[in-house]
Amino acid sequence: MNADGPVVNVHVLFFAKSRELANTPRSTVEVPTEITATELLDHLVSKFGLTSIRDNLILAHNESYIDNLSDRILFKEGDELAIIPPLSGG
Amino acid sequence: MNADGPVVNVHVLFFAKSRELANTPRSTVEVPTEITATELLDHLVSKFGLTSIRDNLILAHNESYIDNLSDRILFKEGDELAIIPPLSGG
Amino acid sequence: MDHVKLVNDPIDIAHIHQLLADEGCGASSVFVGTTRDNFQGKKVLSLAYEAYDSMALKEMNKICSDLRSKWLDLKHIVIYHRLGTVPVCEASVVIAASSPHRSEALESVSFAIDQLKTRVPIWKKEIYDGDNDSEWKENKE
Amino acid sequence: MDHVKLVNDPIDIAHIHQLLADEGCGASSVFVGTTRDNFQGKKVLSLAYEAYDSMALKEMNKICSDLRSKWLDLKHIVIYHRLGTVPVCEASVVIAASSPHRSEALESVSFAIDQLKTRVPIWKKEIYDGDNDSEWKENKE
Repeated sequence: MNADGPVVNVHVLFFAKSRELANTPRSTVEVPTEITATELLDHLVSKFGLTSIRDNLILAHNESYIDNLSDRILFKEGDELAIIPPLSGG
Repeated sequence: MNADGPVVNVHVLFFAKSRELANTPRSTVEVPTEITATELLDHLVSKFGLTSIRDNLILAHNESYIDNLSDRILFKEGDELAIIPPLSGG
Repeated sequence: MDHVKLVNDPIDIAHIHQLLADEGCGASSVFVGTTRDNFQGKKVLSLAYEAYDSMALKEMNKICSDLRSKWLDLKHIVIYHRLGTVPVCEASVVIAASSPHRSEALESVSFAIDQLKTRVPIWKKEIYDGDNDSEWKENKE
Repeated sequence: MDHVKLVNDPIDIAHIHQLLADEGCGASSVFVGTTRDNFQGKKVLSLAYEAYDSMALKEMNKICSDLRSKWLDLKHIVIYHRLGTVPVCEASVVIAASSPHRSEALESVSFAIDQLKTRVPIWKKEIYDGDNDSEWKENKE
């Protein structure tokens, strides 16, 4: 992940299996103000030990799903990012 | 209705509007042991004053609907026949 | 199990949910038909149901058999119809089913209420406010 | 009205039926998801749900909006999901709707449970008997 440009702190939330692997429900992470979802996911997977479940994860930014991993995300200080393993509600 | 041949007594049940027009919930009626549904219906409509609702009536013989007015019905003594106006259950 | 009944008192919906319960079931679907206070702009004062009881029960049981032959995994089925005067907002009919997975419960209940309205010999009479005559209702197809 | 909730206690089904009641409604449809005691031959000892609460409520409310834009006559909608440990045979989710006529209530509820399973950030973990590992479940499409 390229941290040369401007960075902000975002709150990362971990759920279900990702929380068990990361061993925490949340963490504050410094991220570039602009980054593709794939790069971001790769960074978080590596930083928090989520490799075994990487292929099934999606992300939510400020409570909206990121539909395409090729999307560019624009972050502001204090934004919320969630690691979303496959759903099993209902 | 041709009552020259053998006849039996059947119990005729009237429901909803047909009961109000016939002014009774049931009546014992003498019918031929064999008759088409149409002939039977015509006879009952005329005998019990059901002309105003004739076109929407169906019959049930021993708790089974008579699907076709051209069907021949075979009656035994004590059989049950019901006059069925359009349904409105549920 | 099939639970088929004609009742004269208010239908106990919590009881119906209990009839559906089963450790092997992951889904229940419940349809409730309730009485409305209006029809084509006329205010309904009250309405009452009557049935050809023995044949109504026979047809309701046939509906249960039909459901089980189309949806093989259904566990419990409930078809209750109330007769007599039913005040506005109260349940006149409840059709419910439980199954391991949701599609069977949902589809069978929807099918069953359509079947009930076309096959079960039950009639409803509505009494209206004002100068409107009371009417024997007729289910549309 | 839309009634959307995450709860930690047993869901009161009679209360939900009351939320649906309306003199203008002739139909209510209620779907109840309950916990089963088995999965692929393994006995389920217990299971627990967790949620991304704020986003789950947001998605549940979006589902209500979607329902109202597809089925214009819906009156009341209820979406309740229970969190935490849910004993076998108890309700984990209830989705319900009321409307003047039956098709809207029946169709919208069926659509809504499909939507919930694909969009609402809630996860279920099952703990099995014996040597079987516990598992985070995954909804199939």
